[in-house]
Amino acid sequence: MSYFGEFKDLIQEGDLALVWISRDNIKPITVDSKEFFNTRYGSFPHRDMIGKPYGSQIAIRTKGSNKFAFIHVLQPTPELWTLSLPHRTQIVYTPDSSYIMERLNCGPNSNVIEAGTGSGSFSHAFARNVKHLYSFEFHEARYNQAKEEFEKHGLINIENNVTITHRDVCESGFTIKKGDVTSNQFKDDEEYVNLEANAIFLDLPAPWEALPHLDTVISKDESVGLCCFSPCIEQVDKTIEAMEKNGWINIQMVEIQSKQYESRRQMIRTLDDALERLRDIKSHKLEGVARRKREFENMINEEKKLDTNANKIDKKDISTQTEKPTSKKAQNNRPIIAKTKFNPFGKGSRVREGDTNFQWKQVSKVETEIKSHTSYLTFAFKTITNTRDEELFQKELEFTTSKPSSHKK
Amino acid sequence: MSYFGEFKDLIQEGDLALVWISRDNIKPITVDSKEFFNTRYGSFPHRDMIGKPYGSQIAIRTKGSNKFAFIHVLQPTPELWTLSLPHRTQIVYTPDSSYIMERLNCGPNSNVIEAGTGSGSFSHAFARNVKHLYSFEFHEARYNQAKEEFEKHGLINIENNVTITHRDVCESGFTIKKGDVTSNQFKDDEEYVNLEANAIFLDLPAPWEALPHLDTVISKDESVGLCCFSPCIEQVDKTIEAMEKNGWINIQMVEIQSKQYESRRQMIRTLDDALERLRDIKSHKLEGVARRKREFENMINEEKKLDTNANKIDKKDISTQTEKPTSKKAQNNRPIIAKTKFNPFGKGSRVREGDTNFQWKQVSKVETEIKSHTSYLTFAFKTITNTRDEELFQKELEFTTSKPSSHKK
Amino acid sequence: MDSSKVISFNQHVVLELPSGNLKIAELRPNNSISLGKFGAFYINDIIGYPLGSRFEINYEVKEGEEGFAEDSKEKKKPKHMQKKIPIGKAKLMIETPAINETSDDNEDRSDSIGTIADELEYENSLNNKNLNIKGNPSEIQELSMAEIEEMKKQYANTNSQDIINKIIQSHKEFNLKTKYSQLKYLNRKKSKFSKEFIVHKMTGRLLLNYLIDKGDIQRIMDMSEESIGMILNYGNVKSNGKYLVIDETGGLLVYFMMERMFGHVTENDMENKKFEGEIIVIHENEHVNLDLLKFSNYSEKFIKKHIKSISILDFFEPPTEEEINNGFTKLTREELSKLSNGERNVYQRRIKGYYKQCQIVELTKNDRKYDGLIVASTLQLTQLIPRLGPKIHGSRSIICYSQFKEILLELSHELYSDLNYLAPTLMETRCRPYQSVRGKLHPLMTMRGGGGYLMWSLKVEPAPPIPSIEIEPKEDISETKNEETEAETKKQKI
Amino acid sequence: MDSSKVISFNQHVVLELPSGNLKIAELRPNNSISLGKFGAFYINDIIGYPLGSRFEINYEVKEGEEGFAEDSKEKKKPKHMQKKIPIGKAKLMIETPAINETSDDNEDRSDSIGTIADELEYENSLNNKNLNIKGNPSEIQELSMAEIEEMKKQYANTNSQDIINKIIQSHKEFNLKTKYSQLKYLNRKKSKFSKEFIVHKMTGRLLLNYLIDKGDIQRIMDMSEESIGMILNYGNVKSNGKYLVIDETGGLLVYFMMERMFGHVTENDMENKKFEGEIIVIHENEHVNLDLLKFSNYSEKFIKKHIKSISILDFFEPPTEEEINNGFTKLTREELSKLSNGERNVYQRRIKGYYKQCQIVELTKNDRKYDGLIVASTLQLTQLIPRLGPKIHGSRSIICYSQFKEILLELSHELYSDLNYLAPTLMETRCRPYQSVRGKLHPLMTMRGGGGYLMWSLKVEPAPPIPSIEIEPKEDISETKNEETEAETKKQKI
Repeated sequence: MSYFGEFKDLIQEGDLALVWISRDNIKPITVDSKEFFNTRYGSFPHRDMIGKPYGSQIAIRTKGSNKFAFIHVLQPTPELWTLSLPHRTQIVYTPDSSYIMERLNCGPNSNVIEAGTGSGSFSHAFARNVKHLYSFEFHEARYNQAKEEFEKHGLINIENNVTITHRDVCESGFTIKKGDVTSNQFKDDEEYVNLEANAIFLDLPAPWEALPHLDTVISKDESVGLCCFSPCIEQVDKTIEAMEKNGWINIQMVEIQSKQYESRRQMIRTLDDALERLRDIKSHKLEGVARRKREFENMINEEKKLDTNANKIDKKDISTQTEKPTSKKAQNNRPIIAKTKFNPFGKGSRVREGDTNFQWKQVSKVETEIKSHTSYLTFAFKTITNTRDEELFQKELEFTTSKPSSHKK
Repeated sequence: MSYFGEFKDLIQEGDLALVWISRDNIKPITVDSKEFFNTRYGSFPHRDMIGKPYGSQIAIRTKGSNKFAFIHVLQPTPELWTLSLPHRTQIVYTPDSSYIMERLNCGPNSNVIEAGTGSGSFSHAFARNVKHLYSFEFHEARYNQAKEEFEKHGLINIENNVTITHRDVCESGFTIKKGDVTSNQFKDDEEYVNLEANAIFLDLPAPWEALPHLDTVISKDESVGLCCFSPCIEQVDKTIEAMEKNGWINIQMVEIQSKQYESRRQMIRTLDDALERLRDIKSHKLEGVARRKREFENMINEEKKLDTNANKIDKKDISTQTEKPTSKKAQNNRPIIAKTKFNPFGKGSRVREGDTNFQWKQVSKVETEIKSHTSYLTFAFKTITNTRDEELFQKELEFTTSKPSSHKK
Repeated sequence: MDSSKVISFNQHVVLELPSGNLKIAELRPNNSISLGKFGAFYINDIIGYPLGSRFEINYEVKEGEEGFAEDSKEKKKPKHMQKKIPIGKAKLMIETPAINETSDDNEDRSDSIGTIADELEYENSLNNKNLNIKGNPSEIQELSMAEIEEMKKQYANTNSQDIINKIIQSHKEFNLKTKYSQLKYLNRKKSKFSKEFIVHKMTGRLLLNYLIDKGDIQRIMDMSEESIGMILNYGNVKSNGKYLVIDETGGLLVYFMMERMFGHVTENDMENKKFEGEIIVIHENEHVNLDLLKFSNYSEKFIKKHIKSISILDFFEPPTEEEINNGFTKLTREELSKLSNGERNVYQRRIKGYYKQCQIVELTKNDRKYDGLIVASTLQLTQLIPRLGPKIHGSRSIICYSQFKEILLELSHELYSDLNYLAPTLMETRCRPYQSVRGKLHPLMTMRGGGGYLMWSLKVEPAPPIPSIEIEPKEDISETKNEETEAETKKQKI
Repeated sequence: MDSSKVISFNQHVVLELPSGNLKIAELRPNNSISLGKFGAFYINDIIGYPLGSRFEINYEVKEGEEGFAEDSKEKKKPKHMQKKIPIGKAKLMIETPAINETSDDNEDRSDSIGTIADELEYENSLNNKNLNIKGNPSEIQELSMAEIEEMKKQYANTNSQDIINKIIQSHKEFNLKTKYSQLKYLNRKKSKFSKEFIVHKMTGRLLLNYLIDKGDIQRIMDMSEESIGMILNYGNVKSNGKYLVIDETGGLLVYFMMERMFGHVTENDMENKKFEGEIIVIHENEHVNLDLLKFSNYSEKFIKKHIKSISILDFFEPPTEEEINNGFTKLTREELSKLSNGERNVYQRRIKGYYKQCQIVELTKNDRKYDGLIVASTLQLTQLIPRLGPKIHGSRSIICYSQFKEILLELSHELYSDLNYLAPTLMETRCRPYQSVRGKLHPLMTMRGGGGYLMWSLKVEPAPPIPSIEIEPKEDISETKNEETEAETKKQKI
């Protein structure tokens, strides 16, 4: 079984494994007891992994300090593999690929055509579940890269349910013949491969050019599903046109819109606490204001003592009797207001989300940048045969009615 | 001021009001002390409303019973008006209309063209906020209906910032002349209306036919915004083509996707409770099983007593000594199992969401049917003038530099 | 015949009616199926054609050959009151791709583009400008409802195109509609009078759509096909896995898993192919509810072999082998032969129980770990998942479905603070279907709002406690989740 | 000059740089503005043209006429190290609609449609088939980064088209790209070397985009334009309203409201037009934070007249008139004249405080009710809103914004059980922009995820308690919210 096919328990020498450093940083390794996995925090010796169960966290002391760094060693799956690919690659992401696989009813009965191979991310998902995958790639460098990868991952050589072919399917169709640039191993008497495809995925700039070639390679006696993956709406239009022209029916275009959410917390800040905080500040301030006011009025009063008109102000003095002015030039002597004490929300300090000194409410936040569009998916179906074998039907009828009951129940 | 324009405090005779029966059932009434508002629960006399503040809940005893029915009397707003319209009408819903108004920077400086008027829902929102709205409707029946409604709502006659014209703008453009079928009141010396539009909203099947007519009616000396509202992507394509041809720039198409959520509760059902419930059921069952087992084994034993081979079974009897078999034919006498007592989730009874005998978690649920598409909004901008008045510029420069500082700081 | 490809006897199929509604039927030989107002047909007529074929019911049968079928809707009425549906001959239709069916009815405003409808030869208008908007539809449609009903009654002997032509003739304003409106109108009418139907292969997708049609969406936890697709892929469901599953959808989820793991399994396959995979279904009631599997084409034997069920109580508190052996005595052949029939039945029940108990012991053995945990349950997940987690092997997927995001948010917070779970991720996926008609492309105006949410995480094995030296992991190594960085990790980068 | 239409002196405008970035500038007469690497220009050159005009900086100036502008980015460096930006002449460009700017760079796979690009005359390929995929871009681009940097240094005296031509010549595989790829590539390069800029009118939309560009999205609570649009419409914001507002976005929300209520207000308008509307801003700190209004073109006087602020403490616990009068003594003109400058300043501060206190009393009077409650606050809303509610007049809108749905969910549950609030509604709106290029139409591949959520409700006045007879409202009259139907109403149909 391939490294993707088998459920392995323990990490073993020679395994293809994925090292999880962080969500955005997942790296494939081939386990080799003499090797090290290097990160900027230090080197993780492969021998620390060998013999441990998959999923194990591995710790090392970080370089030049007594701190620790951790990685997880995972067994590859098509989805993890997709996550590990650099983002600039052309990737069919899991929300799209999983929907396409479901809608084309992919399973052990499926013979799938995929064109083009691209980054190979979708190929891995197909390979996991279908009887056979025929992948076509028109770009030579990408073909070689993907073929090498499929071999390394055991899809071609071990699992043996993937065939990759270098081909411009728009020009040359899907038939794989002896002599083609393909991973297929022809037997001596075999001239071409009988694809019998019943599920087709076209990720091509001009799928309408490839459509007419399909009839010769699809399964004749069943309903065959087709999905074209196109970023622009004009491509969809041309695709639908070609589908109709080539006898495909039940055409429907859909978009998959998926989102991821971050689990976050927002501090619970009650109005009551906010009010109490302001009261606290106010009372500190009032002290200062009262002091300034006394100073000011004393100053006025002093001048008024030279005046006759003192009555009017006297009544205001009632509340300001207790303290003495500290200075005549009050405006230059603003009293320092004591730091307030009631600080329910930790203002002024950096509070970490989830700090247990505060109360929090669980909230979800959509990822900062969402993949708002991948491509339009245009589905269609076709059945080539439209007759029945009357002889077979009669035989079946006799057989079925002769049995007391069917195999079910 | 119109019934939409003024903030009214009290419900008064003659007012246009909206009666809220339920979210899907909002009805306009003209308050008339002799009238009644009839529902299937009974009649609400208008005189019960008059003099009460807007927003008041009105109660009546329901027909033929001692129960009560309630309505709320609301002052109309464009948004409530939109909610009150029957769904089959062509409505520009608030998520779209509010975005368009924002993006076209609608406010007291805006002169707006709207074609077509349709249900008039968007017209009300425009009328609330802009200097003047020029609405065009090509369908005569709709024109008359809308004009009547605008008059009734005080938009044409009281607020006087709405003009509606019966017109196929694709054919005849936007200039409103004396003699046209329009709500505009021409002054004696006035031959045509100077629209000076700086914001345009086209909700037409073929906006590209109307576009060439815009240049003559839009404001010349400022940037003018345009939004075309089209359900199909092919219309967008044609619209962009026409915009480019007619010198509109900064073209961008967007979609507004909005959702409403229901506030719901899901019962908190812990694993521990579920386990306890099964234990409870099991213990009741075990009683029964033990009984049946005793019966069965007693039966066997009775037969075995006649046999010699009794040893093997004796050891099993330890746990079944206490009770006596009640019948020989055990299989026909299955004991009735007592109803279990521990029922933490209220199984078997209909539990109402939020029932305080249970614990609940607040959850949100998107509305059952969402408006997944309204229309595509294609925005573009245009400035006709591209010179400056050098004389005015010099005057302005002198004036500005002669002042010690501008009006702003 | 290959029952995975052609319509075969004793198979469950999904019938798509002209109305778009779905019906599940079992194809018993020599029987007939009634489609209610759309007619009835003999099953034998459709056997042997490829699954996915479209048929029309043809009533031009020779005299004396007519049959009648019972209408399931009429079953509640007394026998003599039941309306019998005449049975016609189902004839294969060769598909001519016409206007697509995934359109909705809500956009007259776009009526004047009209790039299709070449097939229409009725007079039409460039737009709907002169259509009476205020009028009641019945005023425009000159045929009264009663007349149409009358036509419907007679329709068994009428060609549906005739009815439609009649209706068009009597529609006062038909010629005022645009071509596109006309086409739509015709499609709408056609769906009422047509006698066409499609025989689809039973698939999870169609079973789901059937349940949605029936309004059973709450029963299946509001799950959408796209969410299920994500469950299958993120759950790494494949033919050789052993999965621990909680399925409160009555078997829908398990059925989807079976399709992915086993495909279509014929009797022949069961003898000749090796099937390894297993689904262990944990349930919170006494008995498992996988009712929907009754619609599947898997044999009881196959289901029994690959789907095992166990209650949460048995799962968490399994009996010991000793208890089981103590609780049951195997009788010898000799003893057995002495039992009466009744006694033998009792014994049979008990022996079945005994094997079930043995299976429980087997499934819950301490060293038995599963290749994935797939949960669609309304039990509180924050308690449930950490208790099931230890049964999952390292590096395997945990995927939970919930109708509500808030439930999974709570769970992801819980798992985030547990070193046994890596990177809990909250996801949502929605499929947005388009009116896929050339010249009139746009998303459907309305669609179902739900579909649920997913939480995906990987089971991992934390590194053993680190010897007694100072531990102070750098903050920027994410996902390290040590106590020291707890506050940091609470701000989850997902 | 009408400053609402043409670029005017002493106005705040938003400059759009070739990179697409935004910059806010005040247009002081006879000054210059530096756009960093894109050059610098004299303000006087752009005055008088319509707002929204595009200019190019032209460096073909006569000798001796060059000036230099300071680059704000260089300010931190010591004076003699600062790179000065030469000032060119800003020349109006007549727009020729070229390729649209709202494209993204992520879809080579669609390269062979190519219905545009007639203007391109470079050799091109039908698809990108032979493009080196593995290679580092720098291998393909023969000009080294150093060379390009060198060119950039000289660019002030180089025509940007020249640079671009040079780059194309040195791009090994340029001819292998499709026309569309070429066009994209050129646009990308152009944005680096172009000296064009657009002078936009200051609007809320652009202020918002400016803040998003700057990465200040958290400061404005992750608000999107579409959410603000909903706030304004559902909040029924219009020129004659008096609104109670909490705005934790530093004034962004208030600025949007002012635009909607008052539009562009010139000095002239202030004298001749009647402005009624008022925004009363409640804040939880000592001082209100409406910093962003500094970018607005409203005068301080106008702002002071129409925007009033009050702390939550003063709002909920206002001083009495008596307290205020007791706390302050108005001096007579005679007394005033005797004060020293310092003393007069102190007195001025105190008199300002006094008026502020009077305003508080005015704003919090018991019978004063507001025309709407508009809240964008991170205070716990379940406590806040019911306490503010009594200040809102019946039938007026309450609209709350939150970055998180869970916060509003809690609030809507709270309001649902309170008879003073009608139909709390939880809403979300998202604008999805498209690459709006003919032949290449599709939604942008990525977009900002946030934008927030809204809760809308109407303030109502419950009917007075009903006389002592049996009350038993029918369950199916929704929204009645009587104690008897509490359990029913908890299942909220929203």
